[in-house]
Amino acid sequence: MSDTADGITESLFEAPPMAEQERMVEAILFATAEPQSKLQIENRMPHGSDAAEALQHLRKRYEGRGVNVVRVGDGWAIRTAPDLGFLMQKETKEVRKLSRAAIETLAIIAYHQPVTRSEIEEIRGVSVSSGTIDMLLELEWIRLGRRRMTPGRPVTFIVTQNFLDHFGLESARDLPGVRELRDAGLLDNRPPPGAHHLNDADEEEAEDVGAEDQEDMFS
Amino acid sequence: MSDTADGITESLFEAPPMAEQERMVEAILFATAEPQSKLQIENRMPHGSDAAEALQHLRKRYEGRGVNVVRVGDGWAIRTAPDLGFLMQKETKEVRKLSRAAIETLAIIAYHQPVTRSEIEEIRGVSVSSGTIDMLLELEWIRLGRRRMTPGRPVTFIVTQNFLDHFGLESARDLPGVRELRDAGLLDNRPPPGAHHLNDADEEEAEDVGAEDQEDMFS
Amino acid sequence: MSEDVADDFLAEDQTDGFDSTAERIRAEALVVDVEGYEGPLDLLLTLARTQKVDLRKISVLALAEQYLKFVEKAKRLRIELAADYLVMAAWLAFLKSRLLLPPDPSDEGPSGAELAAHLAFQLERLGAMRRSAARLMARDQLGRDFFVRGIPEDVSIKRRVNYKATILDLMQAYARLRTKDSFEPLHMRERDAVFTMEQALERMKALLGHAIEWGDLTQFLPEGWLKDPAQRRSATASTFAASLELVKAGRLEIRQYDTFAPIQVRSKG
Repeated sequence: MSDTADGITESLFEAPPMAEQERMVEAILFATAEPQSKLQIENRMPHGSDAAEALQHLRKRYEGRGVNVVRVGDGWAIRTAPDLGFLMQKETKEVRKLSRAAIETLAIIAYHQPVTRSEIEEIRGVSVSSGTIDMLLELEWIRLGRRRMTPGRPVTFIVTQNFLDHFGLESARDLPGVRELRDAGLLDNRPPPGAHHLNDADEEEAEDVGAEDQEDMFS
Repeated sequence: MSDTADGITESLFEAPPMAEQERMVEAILFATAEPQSKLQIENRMPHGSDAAEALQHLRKRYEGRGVNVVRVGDGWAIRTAPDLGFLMQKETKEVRKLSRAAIETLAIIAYHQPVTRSEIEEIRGVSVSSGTIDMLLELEWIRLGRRRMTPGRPVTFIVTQNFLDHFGLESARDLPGVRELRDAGLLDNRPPPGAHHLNDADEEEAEDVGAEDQEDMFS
Repeated sequence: MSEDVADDFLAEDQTDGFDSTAERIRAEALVVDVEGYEGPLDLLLTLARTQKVDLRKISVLALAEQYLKFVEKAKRLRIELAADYLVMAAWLAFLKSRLLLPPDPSDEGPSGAELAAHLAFQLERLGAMRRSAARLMARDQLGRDFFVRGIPEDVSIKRRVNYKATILDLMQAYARLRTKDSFEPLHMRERDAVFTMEQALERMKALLGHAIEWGDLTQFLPEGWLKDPAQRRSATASTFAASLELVKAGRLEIRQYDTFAPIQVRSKG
């Protein structure tokens, strides 16, 4: 306190030299938590100081430097030079496996599209969290299809071109059927005799429907 | 994001020019309140950069300015020039008033580090309250050093980077008058003759028991 | 007390400490502080200063006498001295006798001169640390004289998660589902007969306000779910479960007078 008082008293007689004023503005802009207006800066400086001029000098001094003196609203602040923004970011890449719920939901959508949420739940036998759907939407692997023309007009989900690209498919119809999966040894559980036949038929029907709609979608 | 990736890929072949590296160090130091080690800085810069050299250039550039590049232990930071403190009344933090015991204990740790509690007590001639030690630990001005390899393996205390930062010291070697004190033998750990010796042995024995108990507890 | 540790740095009033740390320091200070001295060494250092000589040329003998006088005076004034002061007094009395009497050749251990030299060293060291502490505290301090960046731009850590899924994962997932299907086929129609717990809870919550009197649980069953036995079963089960849930939440009371007697509920509070 007394320091400032002294400073002010002294400076009643003479403002500090411009180089000194520039130093002051530099320190103020560095240490304050918010951008400072010309007036705010001047109020901190010894009497008779010219913050505007000091700011101009300082601004010039920092031109092309790693940080710049910039206008923020009606205040001034020191900020990282725009081209060095990348230094302030650290990117961590993480490869994560898709959760079982997500991959199953995705598989159902791929095989049965367009498919409503309650149909997905029907097939999975458990409810599907909206988090799972949101994630697949965010990944841009699924998107909304046409509304189903049934009571409540539920939304349907379909797979996207991104999905096809990611999984290296020309179209969703290229996905192998259950019988092919079994032949390829991808089905570890052997269903009871007789049961699977019916199933396959069901599925093929479903696929057919899907395929038709799909042609609509991608054409 | 892709900027970074590109930057890194490019720089595998060539580090950016020194002027550019200096800008980067400038941006990094301006952006953070905590001192950054050479390694921390280098890790954020493109591959092949020489933070140490860039730091030297930068330090010189800011000599006599409103903010300075300062060395704090093994870190680097930008701080306002001490003569401009009077401009920062609003930023001034109420410093906790320290008791005389705390100040003396802190000084003894700084000048004699690594130092054990019983050595501090030997110097001050009174026991050191654990409250005093706790407070200095809380302020993060001191921390535990390595255990002394004497009977009882007592813990030692050393000062932290925060301590250096707070008092504007590059290292503990820059403590005021440290050389004179050393030359005068006042930083020696001079064992008391005879009578005291017996005392110390007692103490060490007592401490020993404590240490054993502790080992028991943690094993 | 003429100390060169600037008194500015002393906490004049330690009662403004709010935490246990300050409390503890205060408690200990009561024992240690004798008329403002922090222990016998501190007292000795102050007494030594009255000799107005370089600490290295101090007369330890004179100092010992001064200290013993101080202790005697304190005793006369019935000031209760902490044990350290008395221990120091005893030791100084011993030192005094060693310094005054001719050395006894049969006596082992350090000589009076050695002991005196060490005491002088201790005093000099303590004095030096006092001065150093004052010089340290007189330095420019962070947050008072110099300052850190006011608007730090923190490094933002962007975590990019790449989800890994192969066509194989996809096919296996589907295969798993279809296989499960073949074991436990589920059909839309069967699901029609399920009145879920969530539905029941929703319904019960809506009706809660009306259940002022004890009423049969069955009256809470949804309309249109009573004819088909499967539907009725499901609705009853979920409504009962929902009721228990509400009882647990303290919003409902439930009772049954006898085995298989009607279950009655009423809202609580």
